[in-house]
Amino acid sequence: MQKTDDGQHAHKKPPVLEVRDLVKNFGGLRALNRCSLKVAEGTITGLIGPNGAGKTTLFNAITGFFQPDSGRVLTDGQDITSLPPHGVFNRGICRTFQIPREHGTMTVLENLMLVVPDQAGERFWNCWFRPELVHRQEREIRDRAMEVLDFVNLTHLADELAGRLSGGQKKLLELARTLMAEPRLVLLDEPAAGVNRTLMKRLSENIEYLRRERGITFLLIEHDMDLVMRLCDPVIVMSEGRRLMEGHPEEVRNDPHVLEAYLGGQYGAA
Amino acid sequence: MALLDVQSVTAGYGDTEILRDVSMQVRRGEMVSIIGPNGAGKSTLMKTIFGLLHPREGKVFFDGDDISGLHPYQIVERGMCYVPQVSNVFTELTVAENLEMGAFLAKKGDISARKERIYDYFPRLKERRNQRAGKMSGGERQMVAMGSALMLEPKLVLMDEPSAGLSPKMVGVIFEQIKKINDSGPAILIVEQNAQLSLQMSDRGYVLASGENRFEGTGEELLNDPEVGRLYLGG
Amino acid sequence: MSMQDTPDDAVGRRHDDRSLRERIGAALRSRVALGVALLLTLVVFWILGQRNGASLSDLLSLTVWGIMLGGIISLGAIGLTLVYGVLKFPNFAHGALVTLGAYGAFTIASFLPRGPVLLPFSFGWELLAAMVLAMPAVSLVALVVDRVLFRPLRQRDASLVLLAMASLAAAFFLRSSIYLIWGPDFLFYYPGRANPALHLPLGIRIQADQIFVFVLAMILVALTWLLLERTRMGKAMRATADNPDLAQVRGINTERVIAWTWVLGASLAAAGGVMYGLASQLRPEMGFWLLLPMFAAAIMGGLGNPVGAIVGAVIIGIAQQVSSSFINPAYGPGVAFVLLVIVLVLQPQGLFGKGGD
Amino acid sequence: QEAPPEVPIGQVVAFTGSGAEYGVFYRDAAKLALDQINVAAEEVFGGPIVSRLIAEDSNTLPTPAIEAARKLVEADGVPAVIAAWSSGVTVAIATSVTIPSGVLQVGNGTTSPLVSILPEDAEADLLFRTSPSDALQGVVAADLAAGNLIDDYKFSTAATIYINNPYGQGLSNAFTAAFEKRGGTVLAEVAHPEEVQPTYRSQLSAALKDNPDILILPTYPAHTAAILKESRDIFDYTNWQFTDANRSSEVLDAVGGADLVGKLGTVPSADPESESYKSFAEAYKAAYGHDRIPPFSETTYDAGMVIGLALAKAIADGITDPAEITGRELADRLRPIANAPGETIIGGSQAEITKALQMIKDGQDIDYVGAGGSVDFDENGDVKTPVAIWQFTETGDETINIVPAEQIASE
Amino acid sequence: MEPVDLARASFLFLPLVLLGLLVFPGRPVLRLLLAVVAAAIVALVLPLWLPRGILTYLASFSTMAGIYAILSLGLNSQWGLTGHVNFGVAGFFAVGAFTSALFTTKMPEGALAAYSQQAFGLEWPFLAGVLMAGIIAAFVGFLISIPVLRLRTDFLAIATLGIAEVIRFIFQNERWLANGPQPMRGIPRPLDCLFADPACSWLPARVANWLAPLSPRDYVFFYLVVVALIVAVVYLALERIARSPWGRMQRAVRDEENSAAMNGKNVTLRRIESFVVGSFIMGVAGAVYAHYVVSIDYSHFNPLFATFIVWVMLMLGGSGNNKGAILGAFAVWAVWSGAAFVIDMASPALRAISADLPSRGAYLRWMLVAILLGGIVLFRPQGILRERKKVSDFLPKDE
Ligand SMILES: Nc1ncnc2c1ncn2[C@@H]1O[C@H](COP(=O)(O)OP(=O)(O)OP(=O)(O)O)[C@@H](O)[C@H]1O
Ligand SMILES: Nc1ncnc2c1ncn2[C@@H]1O[C@H](COP(=O)(O)OP(=O)(O)OP(=O)(O)O)[C@@H](O)[C@H]1O
Ligand SMILES: [Mg+2]
Ligand SMILES: [Mg+2]
Repeated sequence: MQKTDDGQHAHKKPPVLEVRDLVKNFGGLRALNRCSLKVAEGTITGLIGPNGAGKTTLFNAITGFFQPDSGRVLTDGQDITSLPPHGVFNRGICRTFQIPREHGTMTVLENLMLVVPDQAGERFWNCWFRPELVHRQEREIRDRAMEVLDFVNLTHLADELAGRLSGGQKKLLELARTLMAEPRLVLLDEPAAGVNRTLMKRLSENIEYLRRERGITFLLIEHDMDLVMRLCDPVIVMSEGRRLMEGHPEEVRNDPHVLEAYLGGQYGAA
Repeated sequence: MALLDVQSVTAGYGDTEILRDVSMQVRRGEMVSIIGPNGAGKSTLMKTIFGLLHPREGKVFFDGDDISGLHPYQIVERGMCYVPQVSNVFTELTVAENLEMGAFLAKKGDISARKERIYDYFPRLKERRNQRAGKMSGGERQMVAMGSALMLEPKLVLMDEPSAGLSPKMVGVIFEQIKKINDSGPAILIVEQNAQLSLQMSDRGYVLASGENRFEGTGEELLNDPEVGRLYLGG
Repeated sequence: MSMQDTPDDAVGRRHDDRSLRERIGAALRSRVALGVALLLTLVVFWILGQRNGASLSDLLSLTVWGIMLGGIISLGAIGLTLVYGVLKFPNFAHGALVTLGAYGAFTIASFLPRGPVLLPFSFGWELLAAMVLAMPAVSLVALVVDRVLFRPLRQRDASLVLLAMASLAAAFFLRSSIYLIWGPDFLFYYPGRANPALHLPLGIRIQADQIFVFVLAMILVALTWLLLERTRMGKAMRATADNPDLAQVRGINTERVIAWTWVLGASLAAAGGVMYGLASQLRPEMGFWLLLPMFAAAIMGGLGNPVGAIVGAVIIGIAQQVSSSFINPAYGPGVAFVLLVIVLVLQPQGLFGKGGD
Repeated sequence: QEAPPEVPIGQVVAFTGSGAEYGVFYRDAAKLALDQINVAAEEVFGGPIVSRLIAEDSNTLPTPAIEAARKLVEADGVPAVIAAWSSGVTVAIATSVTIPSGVLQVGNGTTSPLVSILPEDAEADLLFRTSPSDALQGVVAADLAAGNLIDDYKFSTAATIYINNPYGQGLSNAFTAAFEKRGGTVLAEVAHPEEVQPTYRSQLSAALKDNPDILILPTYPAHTAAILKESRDIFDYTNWQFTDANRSSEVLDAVGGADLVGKLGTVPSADPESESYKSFAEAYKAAYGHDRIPPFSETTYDAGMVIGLALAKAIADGITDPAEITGRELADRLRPIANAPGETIIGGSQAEITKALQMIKDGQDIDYVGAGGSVDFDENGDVKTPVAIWQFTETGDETINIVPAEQIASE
Repeated sequence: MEPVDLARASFLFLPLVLLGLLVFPGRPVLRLLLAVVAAAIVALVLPLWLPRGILTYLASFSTMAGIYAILSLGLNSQWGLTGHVNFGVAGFFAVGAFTSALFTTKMPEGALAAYSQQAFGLEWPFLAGVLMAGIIAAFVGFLISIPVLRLRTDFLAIATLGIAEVIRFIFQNERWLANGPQPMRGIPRPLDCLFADPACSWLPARVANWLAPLSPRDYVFFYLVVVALIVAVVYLALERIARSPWGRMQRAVRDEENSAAMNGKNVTLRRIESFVVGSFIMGVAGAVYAHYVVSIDYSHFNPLFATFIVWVMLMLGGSGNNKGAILGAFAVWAVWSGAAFVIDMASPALRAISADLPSRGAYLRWMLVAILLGGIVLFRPQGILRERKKVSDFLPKDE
């Protein structure tokens, strides 16, 4: 796959996401150690690194899940460090969880319909006094949800309780939910872990399509190197709570540090 | 005679039937892979073997005995261990305690020696041995789960997607360990989405789809079967 | 492409730009801070009491009595916290078990020969013997209730509220059984027997019985703690508490563990009931009324933690007693509750609970 | 002779909850009265006139008590209920059930002064009680403590620990007002909850802080017993003065005689030495085998008895249809049978009751004197009774002085 | 048919129509028709068929059950929708009751003032009192929710239980506020002049004549109408929002808070919102109760009869289901009240077992309640009516 190097471009406009010197300590453990990185608009940026490198923690800090001990998170140049999770979401940033967190007693369809922001019916008086508006929106939202379900191959499970999905299906649901939100930036935490490779291949094509056609930016944590190589550019490598390096997939793959810390023997040989 | 013999098992949750007439075997010392798309019923099969679900029809034999009605703790006593796909660590216990729980049935003496062995496999765990497992990263948890299952020296280990969430390097390490374990005696039944790798190492494999047994063969055969490749291996 | 960041600690510190509020919030959430805050509350209580004309020795006495009251609450609370910790639902029937223990020992003691008074206490050997015998009796009741009511629910993965409702049913059932068997009257173990207070330095007066209750509570806490930390059964209990499914997978017979948990919890409840009855009197609803402070203690201390239970109970006891020096004593239980909510807001897992930072 | 009409009588009583220890006693007391009425009626009218006593549980709480009263009044169709010992429950039943439904209610342990002037009852005149208002006892207790009644018994400072319900608070307040009027000082009035507590030390500590000369205890026996023990054992304080509810052999048993003998208390009406009380006690113990008689059992008996007598009078007046025996009819006959003029009927014994019924049938006036006092209803439906001074003895308690109703200052 | 019975029947009509609407299936118009006809028939037959006392009892029973239904609807909007385990129902119930009492009673004066104290007495009309009760209870709910809703569910249960006790302590101990431990009395019954003699002056003669045969004893028939209307309004309002985007959001927060937050829902606000809505409804229930029993005090708000019983009602009826909440209220109250009759009737049999068993009927009643509750939990854990499984009421059915 051919990628355009728009590094120049990124300097003019503030990056979609910028993380500056983020620090997060857990007791004595420094999970993020002045981590800084930028994600340019319209890219699918890969984030890789050994287990426990702090990737998920970084996501948590970006999305307001944890308050970082210090450092800043900016989107389009605006500070969102101390926003609560829903505030971050409202800035167009959406994420998935590494360990799926579905709404178990709601159906798959409801899980998706829920996500759409600013529904009139979310204010209960509208349900009493403006039912027509709510009716109209609900229909639109449902139709969208069905499209998204089709996209991730879960249509047949639309009315199943989300808690009853298999491990991999839950991961797909996580992905599907981000697509309901029409976000600018999607943070995906290991979307492929536990997902069948054939399906994942199709999904990655769709992600690429979303980037191209809708201009959604992706930041993607993944351990499946085939996927990363195929999909991501640039790739950021994290280790011990900080950014180790960043570059095109090929560069990263051949970097001796990365080989040593992350890829291990099998890719080293390749 | 096979160590584990699943004989046309039908099982499911509540009213829904997930597995239909599934049969499979694991022989002593063998490594067997199960692959298949999401929701195929792989985890359900593992749970059924391990007594967390009881088969509605069919039987499961282990080491010659019918174990279909037994409770998991009774099955553990017979020498089978299981690494579940999800919630596979005690989140409130420390890493070290998690490992000790793995050896709950073991005799007192050699626990610390076994723990050291696990620490050798996964040095990261030694560093974090006093951290609560719930606070570990996704991959680290996976190591804890594997580690605790290996604390007993079982005859058969069931592993549900052990490599999910692990870095490529760790995947390598884990599979190496699995191979090593397998070589040292125990049979292994493994469910993997990283099918390429696990089939390469396995003696035999099964393909499960929609709760039914679709293909069966040696690892080699399955890897080279074009249909299997297209449908399930992402080829 | 950029290379590794250059470490620069000075910059790092400058970038610690959390707002003051964030930092205060974080500081408040630490356990040490919470301990200090609780101590400060006590000091404030003392100051308020003194403003209201209580003398120093009054306040000291109130504090000591608070600790003793904590002893009574904690005996019930240890059992509660264990059952709560492992089975993960608020067991409203625990109060009934406490009552049952008290009444059971009463009946058992009436069959035993009455020995001499164990001075300086007000009771004789027969009460201790009756207490020890009441423990298995109450355990048996708890086991039956579990078998009939809770076990089927557990196997169905029932929700917390359903289990709580079931325990309410058990509480009503046991309570009406107690009414039926022993009648509605209040009873004393040793009617007419005095237990004059010991005069300790600083003008503190305290009954030997009270000290016995507190010491017994400490001993039982220590034993329970040892059991949880040091024995296989304790380990199995903690594992079951954490994740029952996984515990099974690891070869633990969770039903047996749960049965032992009931035995332990019910025995402690029985002991608590006897001591409560000794300190006060026997009433069919005595345990029901102690339920709230017991819950408050168990939760404040952190579920499943016996040491937490006794600390929580003592805090609640002190809060109830000392606060009476400056507000209407009727609000005592209320003060304890406000304290509980404050503790939980700052430290959602309780003082010694797991899962916090 | 045609059999007389039979009506059911209701009772709301605490079998469970914080007043549970009394329920059975009160039910039995009411039953004794109505059984005696029936025995007499067999003889006089040729058949029983009370079909049965329906006693419902109040749980010592108003919500279920109201429901119970509704059942009695609507479903069972009783014209009169005996209800309901504690004042809060009594008022709740009166305002929401009996008064709107035109049913007679006789309180058997209701002592709150509020009941006297309850505006809902001002016109209806359906709420009576056989237990006197606390206002009276409070005054006598204050007189006693202030040294106006007994030689060498005079205190200038006092404190109270009362049960935090209408009874306790009403009595404590009445005492305080009267005691201060007599020159004394009340150093503290401390409330304790209705539920029995593991310890009352904080209450005691607050009450005894300024070293009162005497501690007044308007509370129930279970609490009293626990408070006394702690007061003695921890505070070395035994200057207690009691009220009606404390007069219980259980208190004596629990605390032991050594510190109690000679301690004084007040109690409205019930003079255990009176003939009526004695014969009531004898009949009561014989009929139900109770070994003790808790406070207000005798007033419960009286409540049942005045209802029964009023019922007899209604029948004697010629009402033959049970449906016509309404609360109104009974209420209007309460004063005639209970108040002067008329021949005094000493309650308690079967013979007297039979005599009473005979006289009623013959159209003669009677004046019932109950086990708990003279039972003369005033315009509010209250009884004004003498207040007795009693003291604990080695084996129980005895009355040592009686303050006649006329001598009690009303304030 | 006598005029009394006819007049009583006229009051039964409306509650019966509402009941019919609740239970009959089918399209709205048909349902209304069916309900009206059925109600008319039943309203006419009941007075003929049942003795007057029994009918009055049933009316008063239904009134109380209706009040409980409001409570359990309020609880359902907290637990059924959002998963708040509020064990402090009694507290909000009390706040509502005392608020309405204070706003609608007359300040005691004269001799009464010595026995009856209260902070104020504004003599507002009934509906204003009810509204204030809701508002103040909602406000109290709001204040409490800020610290308390951050707790995990079971801790929330205990904390709210404690807070309800504190509220009860306040009403018990603060004499100036609402007469402390003494009953606060004189809470006006709305339109009770309807049944007085002479009836309200503003009443048209026809209506007055119609009501003339009724006595104050029949007031409960009118109050039943009031309660039925309030239940209906609350039910409709809640039903409208249960399967709406709002309800969906609330359930999402109940299920998995973190993920709801990541999906842009302001979790804290949402949780507070439903807690406040529930508190409002409980406050309204309190007001309705206060005007029904006329005098109240702290002891009316004991957890047993104002919290636990409501939970039992909701669990039995089916949590998450508003119809179930109402049904549960009636069923449990029927069991509690009916147990008294059962024990009454069974007493000969009991006597046969043991001579003094009938005299312990009260304890057996509790045992019966315990067995029933245990039975529900074991054999009917979802309640009589299950939670409705429907994505949204705002989507057409056929698609
Ligand atoms: N809540 C927590 N408390 C304490 N330590 C934590 C907590 N969360 C994470 N950690 C630690 O911080 C480190 C980084 O964790 P993180 O989850 O960010 O890793 P990761 O890069 O996502 O790894 P993986 O690829 O395995 O998911 C790990 O060592 C983990 O043990
Ligand atoms: N507890 C449950 N209750 C009801 N249905 C369930 C439950 N768990 C799983 N299922 C259903 O059973 C089917 C098989 O699930 P299973 O977990 O066995 O799949 P799997 O093959 O392991 O998939 P994956 O690769 O995604 O883990 C799925 O369709 C799922 O929806
Ligand atoms: Mg991670
Ligand atoms: Mg699986």
